[in-house]
Amino acid sequence: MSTVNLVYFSWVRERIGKGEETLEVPAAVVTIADLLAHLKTLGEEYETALEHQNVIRAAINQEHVEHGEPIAGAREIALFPPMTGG
Amino acid sequence: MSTVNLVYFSWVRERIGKGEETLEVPAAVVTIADLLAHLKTLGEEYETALEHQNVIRAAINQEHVEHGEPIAGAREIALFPPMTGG
Amino acid sequence: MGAPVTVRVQREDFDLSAEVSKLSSDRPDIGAVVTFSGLCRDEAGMLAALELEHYPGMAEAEIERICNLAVERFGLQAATAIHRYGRIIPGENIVLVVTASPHRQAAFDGASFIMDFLKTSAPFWKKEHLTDGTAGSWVSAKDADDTARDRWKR
Amino acid sequence: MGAPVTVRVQREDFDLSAEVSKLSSDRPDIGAVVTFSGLCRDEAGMLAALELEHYPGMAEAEIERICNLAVERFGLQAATAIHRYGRIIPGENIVLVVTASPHRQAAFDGASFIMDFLKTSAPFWKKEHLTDGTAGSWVSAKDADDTARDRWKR
Repeated sequence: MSTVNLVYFSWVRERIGKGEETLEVPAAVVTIADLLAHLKTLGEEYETALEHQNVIRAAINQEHVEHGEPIAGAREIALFPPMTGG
Repeated sequence: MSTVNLVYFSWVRERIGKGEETLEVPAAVVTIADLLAHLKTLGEEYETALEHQNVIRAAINQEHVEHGEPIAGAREIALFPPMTGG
Repeated sequence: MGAPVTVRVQREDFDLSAEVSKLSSDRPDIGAVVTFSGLCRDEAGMLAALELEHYPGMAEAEIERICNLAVERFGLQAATAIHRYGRIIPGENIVLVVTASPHRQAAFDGASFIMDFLKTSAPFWKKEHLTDGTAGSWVSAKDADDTARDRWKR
Repeated sequence: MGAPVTVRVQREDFDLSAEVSKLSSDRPDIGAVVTFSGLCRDEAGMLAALELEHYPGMAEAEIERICNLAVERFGLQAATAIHRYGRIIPGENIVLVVTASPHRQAAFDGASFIMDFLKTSAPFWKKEHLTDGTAGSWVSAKDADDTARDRWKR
Protein backbone atom coordinates (compact mmCIF):
# COMPACT_ATOMS: atom_id res chain seq x y z
CA MET A 1 0.00 0.00 0.00
CA SER A 2 1.06 3.57 -0.61
CA THR A 3 -0.47 6.95 0.15
CA VAL A 4 -1.65 9.32 -2.59
CA ASN A 5 -2.91 12.89 -2.27
CA LEU A 6 -5.66 13.46 -4.80
CA VAL A 7 -7.32 16.68 -5.98
CA TYR A 8 -10.35 16.90 -8.26
CA PHE A 9 -11.74 19.74 -10.35
CA SER A 10 -14.90 20.73 -12.24
CA TRP A 11 -17.40 17.91 -12.80
CA VAL A 12 -14.95 15.28 -11.59
CA ARG A 13 -14.98 17.10 -8.23
CA GLU A 14 -18.77 17.51 -8.29
CA ARG A 15 -19.46 13.87 -9.16
CA ILE A 16 -17.01 12.44 -6.61
CA GLY A 17 -18.43 14.91 -4.09
CA LYS A 18 -15.17 16.29 -2.75
CA GLY A 19 -12.28 18.45 -3.89
CA GLU A 20 -9.46 16.47 -2.34
CA GLU A 21 -8.65 13.37 -0.37
CA THR A 22 -5.77 11.19 0.76
CA LEU A 23 -6.08 7.48 -0.05
CA GLU A 24 -4.14 4.29 0.49
CA VAL A 25 -3.76 2.42 -2.79
CA PRO A 26 -2.49 -1.13 -3.39
CA ALA A 27 1.09 -1.56 -4.60
CA ALA A 28 -0.32 -2.91 -7.89
CA VAL A 29 -1.46 0.64 -8.76
CA VAL A 30 1.54 1.83 -10.77
CA THR A 31 0.24 4.29 -13.37
CA ILE A 32 -2.49 6.92 -13.67
CA ALA A 33 -4.52 4.37 -15.65
CA ASP A 34 -4.17 1.87 -12.78
CA LEU A 35 -5.24 4.59 -10.35
CA LEU A 36 -8.36 5.43 -12.38
CA ALA A 37 -9.31 1.74 -12.54
CA HIS A 38 -8.77 1.40 -8.79
CA LEU A 39 -10.82 4.52 -7.96
CA LYS A 40 -13.74 3.15 -9.97
CA THR A 41 -13.95 0.21 -7.53
CA LEU A 42 -14.46 2.57 -4.58
CA GLY A 43 -18.12 3.40 -5.20
CA GLU A 44 -20.79 4.63 -7.57
CA GLU A 45 -19.72 8.30 -7.31
CA TYR A 46 -16.22 7.39 -8.59
CA GLU A 47 -17.68 5.17 -11.28
CA THR A 48 -19.88 8.01 -12.54
CA ALA A 49 -17.09 10.61 -12.34
CA LEU A 50 -14.53 8.48 -14.17
CA GLU A 51 -16.91 6.58 -16.47
CA HIS A 52 -15.42 8.00 -19.70
CA GLN A 53 -11.90 7.30 -18.58
CA ASN A 54 -10.23 8.51 -21.79
CA VAL A 55 -11.51 12.08 -21.40
CA ILE A 56 -10.11 12.39 -17.86
CA ARG A 57 -6.94 14.47 -17.71
CA ALA A 58 -4.30 14.01 -15.03
CA ALA A 59 -1.51 16.06 -13.53
CA ILE A 60 1.26 14.90 -11.21
CA ASN A 61 2.82 17.58 -9.02
CA GLN A 62 0.94 20.18 -11.10
CA GLU A 63 2.25 19.04 -14.47
CA HIS A 64 0.15 17.41 -17.18
CA VAL A 65 0.83 13.67 -17.62
CA GLU A 66 -0.48 10.86 -19.83
CA HIS A 67 -2.40 7.91 -18.36
CA GLY A 68 0.66 5.70 -18.71
CA GLU A 69 2.71 7.87 -16.33
CA PRO A 70 3.92 6.11 -13.14
CA ILE A 71 2.61 7.70 -9.95
CA ALA A 72 5.50 6.66 -7.70
CA GLY A 73 6.77 9.59 -5.67
CA ALA A 74 3.88 11.90 -6.59
CA ARG A 75 3.19 14.52 -3.93
CA GLU A 76 -0.13 15.46 -5.55
CA ILE A 77 -2.21 13.84 -8.27
CA ALA A 78 -4.98 15.88 -9.93
CA LEU A 79 -7.86 14.53 -12.01
CA PHE A 80 -10.06 16.79 -14.09
CA PRO A 81 -12.01 17.12 -17.36
CA PRO A 82 -10.58 18.81 -20.48
CA MET A 83 -9.89 22.45 -19.74
CA THR A 84 -12.14 25.29 -20.87
CA GLY A 85 -10.38 28.47 -19.79
CA GLY A 86 -9.44 31.48 -21.85
CA MET B 1 -4.76 71.74 -73.37
CA SER B 2 -6.47 70.81 -70.13
CA THR B 3 -5.99 71.84 -66.49
CA VAL B 4 -4.80 69.38 -63.82
CA ASN B 5 -4.55 69.90 -60.06
CA LEU B 6 -1.50 68.08 -58.78
CA VAL B 7 -0.43 67.23 -55.22
CA TYR B 8 2.92 65.73 -54.20
CA PHE B 9 4.03 63.95 -51.05
CA SER B 10 7.21 62.83 -49.28
CA TRP B 11 10.37 62.92 -51.41
CA VAL B 12 8.41 63.58 -54.59
CA ARG B 13 7.23 66.82 -52.95
CA GLU B 14 10.72 67.64 -51.66
CA ARG B 15 12.43 67.04 -54.99
CA ILE B 16 9.86 68.97 -57.04
CA GLY B 17 10.05 71.70 -54.40
CA LYS B 18 6.33 72.23 -53.86
CA GLY B 19 3.34 70.39 -52.40
CA GLU B 20 0.79 71.30 -55.04
CA GLU B 21 0.32 73.10 -58.31
CA THR B 22 -2.12 73.55 -61.14
CA LEU B 23 -0.80 72.90 -64.63
CA GLU B 24 -2.00 73.07 -68.20
CA VAL B 25 -1.14 69.84 -70.00
CA PRO B 26 -1.37 69.03 -73.73
CA ALA B 27 -4.34 67.04 -74.97
CA ALA B 28 -1.96 64.19 -75.85
CA VAL B 29 -1.51 63.52 -72.08
CA VAL B 30 -4.16 60.84 -71.56
CA THR B 31 -2.92 58.56 -68.78
CA ILE B 32 -0.90 58.85 -65.57
CA ALA B 33 2.09 57.44 -67.53
CA ASP B 34 1.70 60.22 -70.13
CA LEU B 35 1.49 62.77 -67.32
CA LEU B 36 4.70 61.49 -65.70
CA ALA B 37 6.51 61.65 -69.08
CA HIS B 38 5.22 65.17 -69.63
CA LEU B 39 6.22 66.38 -66.15
CA LYS B 40 9.79 65.13 -66.73
CA THR B 41 10.09 67.62 -69.62
CA LEU B 42 9.35 70.55 -67.29
CA GLY B 43 12.73 70.78 -65.60
CA GLU B 44 15.51 69.07 -63.71
CA GLU B 45 13.58 68.99 -60.42
CA TYR B 46 10.78 66.96 -62.06
CA GLU B 47 13.32 64.74 -63.79
CA THR B 48 14.98 63.96 -60.46
CA ALA B 49 11.71 63.46 -58.60
CA LEU B 50 10.21 61.14 -61.21
CA GLU B 51 13.43 59.46 -62.41
CA HIS B 52 12.44 55.98 -61.24
CA GLN B 53 9.04 56.25 -62.81
CA ASN B 54 7.91 52.73 -61.93
CA VAL B 55 8.17 53.32 -58.16
CA ILE B 56 5.96 56.43 -58.32
CA ARG B 57 2.44 55.80 -57.05
CA ALA B 58 -0.55 57.80 -58.20
CA ALA B 59 -4.01 58.57 -56.93
CA ILE B 60 -6.89 60.21 -58.78
CA ASN B 61 -9.50 61.92 -56.62
CA GLN B 62 -7.87 60.29 -53.58
CA GLU B 63 -8.05 56.71 -54.89
CA HIS B 64 -5.04 54.59 -55.87
CA VAL B 65 -4.72 54.08 -59.65
CA GLU B 66 -2.32 52.30 -62.00
CA HIS B 67 -0.15 54.24 -64.45
CA GLY B 68 -2.43 53.24 -67.33
CA GLU B 69 -5.43 55.03 -65.78
CA PRO B 70 -6.89 57.90 -67.88
CA ILE B 71 -6.76 61.26 -66.13
CA ALA B 72 -9.74 62.81 -67.91
CA GLY B 73 -12.11 64.45 -65.44
CA ALA B 74 -9.71 64.14 -62.48
CA ARG B 75 -10.32 66.85 -59.85
CA GLU B 76 -7.02 66.02 -58.11
CA ILE B 77 -4.04 63.88 -59.09
CA ALA B 78 -1.54 62.87 -56.41
CA LEU B 79 1.99 61.54 -56.98
CA PHE B 80 4.02 59.98 -54.19
CA PRO B 81 6.51 57.23 -53.29
CA PRO B 82 5.49 53.83 -51.88
CA MET B 83 3.81 54.32 -48.53
CA THR B 84 5.52 53.68 -45.20
CA GLY B 85 2.84 54.27 -42.56
CA GLY B 86 1.72 51.94 -39.79
CA MET C 1 18.34 37.49 -19.01
CA GLY C 2 15.20 36.34 -20.78
CA ALA C 3 12.34 38.61 -21.77
CA PRO C 4 10.12 39.66 -18.87
CA VAL C 5 7.09 37.42 -18.47
CA THR C 6 4.27 38.47 -16.13
CA VAL C 7 1.56 36.00 -15.16
CA ARG C 8 -1.30 36.59 -12.75
CA VAL C 9 -4.36 34.54 -11.81
CA GLN C 10 -6.77 36.75 -9.93
CA ARG C 11 -10.41 37.31 -9.02
CA GLU C 12 -10.44 41.06 -9.80
CA ASP C 13 -10.56 42.74 -13.19
CA PHE C 14 -7.48 44.17 -14.93
CA ASP C 15 -6.80 47.46 -16.70
CA LEU C 16 -5.66 47.12 -20.29
CA SER C 17 -3.75 50.41 -20.55
CA ALA C 18 -2.01 49.86 -17.22
CA GLU C 19 -0.80 46.40 -18.24
CA VAL C 20 0.45 47.64 -21.61
CA SER C 21 2.23 50.57 -19.95
CA LYS C 22 3.91 48.29 -17.41
CA LEU C 23 5.21 46.11 -20.20
CA SER C 24 6.27 48.77 -22.71
CA SER C 25 7.31 51.89 -20.82
CA ASP C 26 11.03 52.69 -20.96
CA ARG C 27 11.43 50.11 -23.72
CA PRO C 28 12.01 52.19 -26.89
CA ASP C 29 13.18 49.03 -28.66
CA ILE C 30 9.56 47.80 -28.74
CA GLY C 31 7.84 48.44 -32.06
CA ALA C 32 4.64 46.41 -31.76
CA VAL C 33 2.29 45.57 -28.89
CA VAL C 34 -0.63 43.18 -29.38
CA THR C 35 -3.30 42.61 -26.75
CA PHE C 36 -5.99 39.97 -26.63
CA SER C 37 -8.93 40.39 -24.27
CA GLY C 38 -11.34 37.50 -23.86
CA LEU C 39 -14.75 38.61 -22.63
CA CYS C 40 -17.77 36.81 -21.20
CA ARG C 41 -20.52 36.73 -23.85
CA ASP C 42 -24.20 36.82 -22.87
CA GLU C 43 -25.13 34.06 -25.37
CA ALA C 44 -28.10 36.02 -26.71
CA GLY C 45 -29.29 36.86 -23.20
CA MET C 46 -29.32 33.26 -21.93
CA LEU C 47 -26.20 33.52 -19.80
CA ALA C 48 -26.35 35.19 -16.37
CA ALA C 49 -22.76 34.47 -15.37
CA LEU C 50 -19.79 32.18 -15.77
CA GLU C 51 -18.16 30.59 -12.78
CA LEU C 52 -14.48 29.97 -13.38
CA GLU C 53 -12.75 27.27 -11.38
CA HIS C 54 -8.99 26.87 -11.52
CA TYR C 55 -6.17 24.74 -10.11
CA PRO C 56 -4.20 27.19 -7.94
CA GLY C 57 -0.46 26.94 -8.49
CA MET C 58 -0.68 24.82 -11.59
CA ALA C 59 -2.70 27.52 -13.41
CA GLU C 60 0.04 30.11 -12.91
CA ALA C 61 2.83 27.63 -13.70
CA GLU C 62 1.18 26.39 -16.87
CA ILE C 63 0.48 29.89 -18.23
CA GLU C 64 4.04 30.92 -17.43
CA ARG C 65 5.37 27.87 -19.26
CA ILE C 66 3.25 28.78 -22.32
CA CYS C 67 4.39 32.42 -22.24
CA ASN C 68 8.03 31.36 -22.07
CA LEU C 69 7.54 29.05 -25.05
CA ALA C 70 6.06 31.98 -26.99
CA VAL C 71 8.87 34.34 -25.98
CA GLU C 72 11.46 31.89 -27.22
CA ARG C 73 9.67 30.83 -30.39
CA PHE C 74 8.72 34.31 -31.63
CA GLY C 75 11.53 36.35 -30.07
CA LEU C 76 9.12 38.41 -27.96
CA GLN C 77 10.51 41.29 -25.93
CA ALA C 78 7.89 40.82 -23.22
CA ALA C 79 4.68 38.93 -22.50
CA THR C 80 1.91 39.34 -19.94
CA ALA C 81 -0.98 36.97 -19.26
CA ILE C 82 -3.72 37.55 -16.70
CA HIS C 83 -6.56 35.08 -16.13
CA ARG C 84 -9.49 35.75 -13.83
CA TYR C 85 -11.41 33.21 -11.77
CA GLY C 86 -14.65 33.28 -9.78
CA ARG C 87 -17.98 34.67 -10.94
CA ILE C 88 -17.82 36.70 -14.16
CA ILE C 89 -20.85 38.33 -15.79
CA PRO C 90 -21.44 39.06 -19.50
CA GLY C 91 -19.37 41.95 -20.82
CA GLU C 92 -16.64 41.42 -18.20
CA ASN C 93 -13.08 40.42 -18.97
CA ILE C 94 -11.96 36.82 -18.50
CA VAL C 95 -8.40 36.82 -19.83
CA LEU C 96 -5.76 39.24 -21.09
CA VAL C 97 -2.65 38.48 -23.12
CA VAL C 98 -0.14 41.19 -24.07
CA THR C 99 2.91 40.62 -26.29
CA ALA C 100 5.66 42.98 -27.43
CA SER C 101 8.22 42.63 -30.20
CA PRO C 102 10.20 44.81 -32.61
CA HIS C 103 7.88 43.89 -35.51
CA ARG C 104 4.19 43.20 -35.79
CA GLN C 105 4.01 39.60 -36.99
CA ALA C 106 5.85 38.16 -34.00
CA ALA C 107 3.60 40.08 -31.60
CA PHE C 108 0.45 38.82 -33.37
CA ASP C 109 1.72 35.23 -33.55
CA GLY C 110 2.91 35.27 -29.94
CA ALA C 111 -0.45 36.43 -28.58
CA SER C 112 -2.34 33.96 -30.75
CA PHE C 113 -0.03 31.10 -29.72
CA ILE C 114 -0.40 31.92 -26.02
CA MET C 115 -4.20 31.98 -26.30
CA ASP C 116 -4.37 28.70 -28.25
CA PHE C 117 -2.26 26.86 -25.66
CA LEU C 118 -3.85 28.58 -22.69
CA LYS C 119 -7.29 27.40 -23.91
CA THR C 120 -6.21 23.78 -24.12
CA SER C 121 -3.58 23.46 -21.36
CA ALA C 122 -4.22 25.94 -18.55
CA PRO C 123 -6.26 24.30 -15.78
CA PHE C 124 -9.45 26.41 -15.82
CA TRP C 125 -13.03 25.22 -16.13
CA LYS C 126 -16.15 27.26 -16.89
CA LYS C 127 -19.61 26.59 -15.49
CA GLU C 128 -22.58 28.43 -16.89
CA HIS C 129 -25.30 30.01 -14.79
CA LEU C 130 -28.35 30.77 -16.91
CA THR C 131 -30.74 33.72 -16.77
CA ASP C 132 -33.66 31.31 -16.17
CA GLY C 133 -32.12 30.57 -12.77
CA THR C 134 -30.81 27.09 -13.52
CA ALA C 135 -27.19 26.26 -12.78
CA GLY C 136 -26.55 25.30 -16.39
CA SER C 137 -23.65 23.00 -17.02
CA TRP C 138 -19.91 22.84 -17.39
CA VAL C 139 -18.73 24.19 -20.72
CA SER C 140 -17.43 21.40 -22.99
CA ALA C 141 -13.97 21.57 -24.50
CA LYS C 142 -14.15 22.28 -28.22
CA ASP C 143 -12.38 20.27 -30.91
CA ALA C 144 -11.78 23.60 -32.66
CA ASP C 145 -9.51 24.62 -29.79
CA ASP C 146 -7.38 21.48 -30.21
CA THR C 147 -7.20 22.20 -33.94
CA ALA C 148 -6.13 25.79 -33.28
CA ARG C 149 -3.38 24.56 -30.96
CA ASP C 150 -2.19 21.87 -33.35
CA ARG C 151 -1.49 24.32 -36.17
CA TRP C 152 1.56 25.46 -34.14
CA LYS C 153 3.08 21.96 -34.26
CA ARG C 154 6.28 21.72 -36.19
CA MET D 1 -26.55 48.07 -40.53
CA GLY D 2 -22.89 47.17 -40.86
CA ALA D 3 -20.50 46.81 -37.96
CA PRO D 4 -19.33 50.12 -36.51
CA VAL D 5 -16.02 51.27 -38.00
CA THR D 6 -14.18 54.18 -36.40
CA VAL D 7 -11.25 55.82 -38.21
CA ARG D 8 -9.27 58.82 -37.06
CA VAL D 9 -6.10 60.49 -38.36
CA GLN D 10 -4.79 62.82 -35.71
CA ARG D 11 -1.71 64.55 -34.34
CA GLU D 12 -2.39 63.72 -30.67
CA ASP D 13 -1.87 60.40 -28.88
CA PHE D 14 -4.70 57.97 -28.17
CA ASP D 15 -5.72 56.01 -25.07
CA LEU D 16 -5.86 52.27 -25.54
CA SER D 17 -8.38 51.49 -22.78
CA ALA D 18 -10.67 54.34 -23.83
CA GLU D 19 -10.76 53.13 -27.44
CA VAL D 20 -11.43 49.54 -26.40
CA SER D 21 -14.18 50.67 -24.03
CA LYS D 22 -15.84 52.79 -26.70
CA LEU D 23 -15.89 49.83 -29.04
CA SER D 24 -16.93 47.07 -26.64
CA SER D 25 -19.09 48.60 -23.89
CA ASP D 26 -22.76 47.57 -23.96
CA ARG D 27 -21.89 44.87 -26.46
CA PRO D 28 -22.19 41.60 -24.47
CA ASP D 29 -22.15 39.67 -27.76
CA ILE D 30 -18.42 40.48 -28.12
CA GLY D 31 -16.16 37.64 -26.99
CA ALA D 32 -12.74 38.74 -28.21
CA VAL D 33 -11.00 42.08 -28.59
CA VAL D 34 -7.57 42.34 -30.22
CA THR D 35 -5.52 45.53 -30.25
CA PHE D 36 -2.39 46.34 -32.19
CA SER D 37 -0.26 49.32 -31.18
CA GLY D 38 2.60 50.34 -33.44
CA LEU D 39 5.28 52.31 -31.60
CA CYS D 40 8.20 54.45 -32.69
CA ARG D 41 11.44 52.51 -32.04
CA ASP D 42 14.66 54.32 -31.13
CA GLU D 43 16.78 52.17 -33.52
CA ALA D 44 19.41 51.52 -30.85
CA GLY D 45 19.53 55.19 -29.88
CA MET D 46 20.11 56.50 -33.41
CA LEU D 47 16.61 57.83 -33.97
CA ALA D 48 15.56 61.17 -32.43
CA ALA D 49 12.11 61.33 -34.01
CA LEU D 50 9.94 60.29 -36.89
CA GLU D 51 8.07 62.85 -38.92
CA LEU D 52 4.88 61.43 -40.36
CA GLU D 53 3.44 63.02 -43.46
CA HIS D 54 0.00 62.01 -44.73
CA TYR D 55 -2.47 62.77 -47.50
CA PRO D 56 -5.41 64.38 -45.67
CA GLY D 57 -8.74 62.99 -46.75
CA MET D 58 -7.33 60.04 -48.66
CA ALA D 59 -5.63 58.69 -45.52
CA GLU D 60 -8.94 58.48 -43.65
CA ALA D 61 -10.80 57.13 -46.70
CA GLU D 62 -8.22 54.46 -47.39
CA ILE D 63 -8.08 53.21 -43.79
CA GLU D 64 -11.88 53.14 -43.64
CA ARG D 65 -11.99 51.11 -46.85
CA ILE D 66 -9.49 48.62 -45.37
CA CYS D 67 -11.44 48.35 -42.10
CA ASN D 68 -14.67 47.69 -43.99
CA LEU D 69 -12.96 44.95 -46.01
CA ALA D 70 -11.81 43.34 -42.75
CA VAL D 71 -15.25 43.63 -41.14
CA GLU D 72 -16.83 41.87 -44.07
CA ARG D 73 -14.17 39.22 -44.59
CA PHE D 74 -13.79 38.17 -40.94
CA GLY D 75 -17.28 39.00 -39.67
CA LEU D 76 -15.98 41.54 -37.17
CA GLN D 77 -18.46 43.13 -34.78
CA ALA D 78 -16.49 46.40 -34.71
CA ALA D 79 -13.17 47.88 -35.83
CA THR D 80 -11.26 51.02 -34.88
CA ALA D 81 -8.12 52.41 -36.51
CA ILE D 82 -6.28 55.53 -35.42
CA HIS D 83 -3.14 56.79 -37.17
CA ARG D 84 -1.08 59.70 -35.92
CA TYR D 85 0.87 62.21 -38.01
CA GLY D 86 3.44 64.90 -37.25
CA ARG D 87 6.51 64.51 -35.07
CA ILE D 88 6.64 61.29 -33.02
CA ILE D 89 9.49 60.37 -30.67
CA PRO D 90 10.74 56.89 -29.71
CA GLY D 91 8.41 55.09 -27.34
CA GLU D 92 5.37 56.99 -28.58
CA ASN D 93 2.40 55.44 -30.35
CA ILE D 94 2.08 55.71 -34.13
CA VAL D 95 -0.95 53.58 -34.91
CA LEU D 96 -3.73 51.70 -33.14
CA VAL D 97 -6.02 49.01 -34.52
CA VAL D 98 -8.80 47.43 -32.45
CA THR D 99 -11.03 44.59 -33.64
CA ALA D 100 -13.91 42.77 -31.95
CA SER D 101 -15.60 39.49 -32.79
CA PRO D 102 -17.43 36.65 -31.06
CA HIS D 103 -14.36 34.37 -31.30
CA ARG D 104 -10.64 35.00 -31.10
CA GLN D 105 -9.34 33.95 -34.51
CA ALA D 106 -11.44 36.46 -36.44
CA ALA D 107 -10.33 39.27 -34.14
CA PHE D 108 -6.64 38.31 -34.57
CA ASP D 109 -6.96 37.93 -38.35
CA GLY D 110 -8.93 41.15 -38.72
CA ALA D 111 -6.34 43.24 -36.86
CA SER D 112 -3.46 41.62 -38.73
CA PHE D 113 -5.20 42.14 -42.10
CA ILE D 114 -5.92 45.80 -41.35
CA MET D 115 -2.27 46.42 -40.39
CA ASP D 116 -0.90 44.62 -43.47
CA PHE D 117 -3.06 46.68 -45.84
CA LEU D 118 -2.65 49.91 -43.90
CA LYS D 119 1.15 49.56 -44.20
CA THR D 120 1.04 49.19 -47.98
CA SER D 121 -2.02 51.26 -48.98
CA ALA D 122 -2.65 54.08 -46.51
CA PRO D 123 -0.96 57.30 -47.72
CA PHE D 124 1.55 57.95 -44.93
CA TRP D 125 5.29 58.51 -45.23
CA LYS D 126 7.92 58.45 -42.48
CA LYS D 127 11.00 60.65 -42.38
CA GLU D 128 13.74 59.93 -39.85
CA HIS D 129 15.44 62.58 -37.74
CA LEU D 130 18.63 61.22 -36.23
CA THR D 131 20.16 61.84 -32.81
CA ASP D 132 23.33 63.16 -34.50
CA GLY D 133 21.24 66.13 -35.69
CA THR D 134 20.99 65.17 -39.35
CA ALA D 135 17.60 65.06 -41.03
CA GLY D 136 18.08 61.44 -41.98
CA SER D 137 16.04 60.15 -44.87
CA TRP D 138 12.65 58.93 -45.89
CA VAL D 139 11.98 55.39 -44.74
CA SER D 140 11.94 52.95 -47.66
CA ALA D 141 8.99 50.68 -48.26
CA LYS D 142 9.83 47.08 -47.42
CA ASP D 143 9.25 44.08 -49.68
CA ALA D 144 8.32 42.18 -46.52
CA ASP D 145 5.27 44.41 -46.17
CA ASP D 146 4.10 43.57 -49.70
CA THR D 147 4.63 39.89 -48.92
CA ALA D 148 2.62 40.21 -45.70
CA ARG D 149 -0.23 41.84 -47.62
CA ASP D 150 -0.15 39.31 -50.44
CA ARG D 151 -0.73 36.35 -48.10
CA TRP D 152 -4.35 37.58 -47.79
CA LYS D 153 -4.95 37.17 -51.52
CA ARG D 154 -7.48 34.55 -52.46
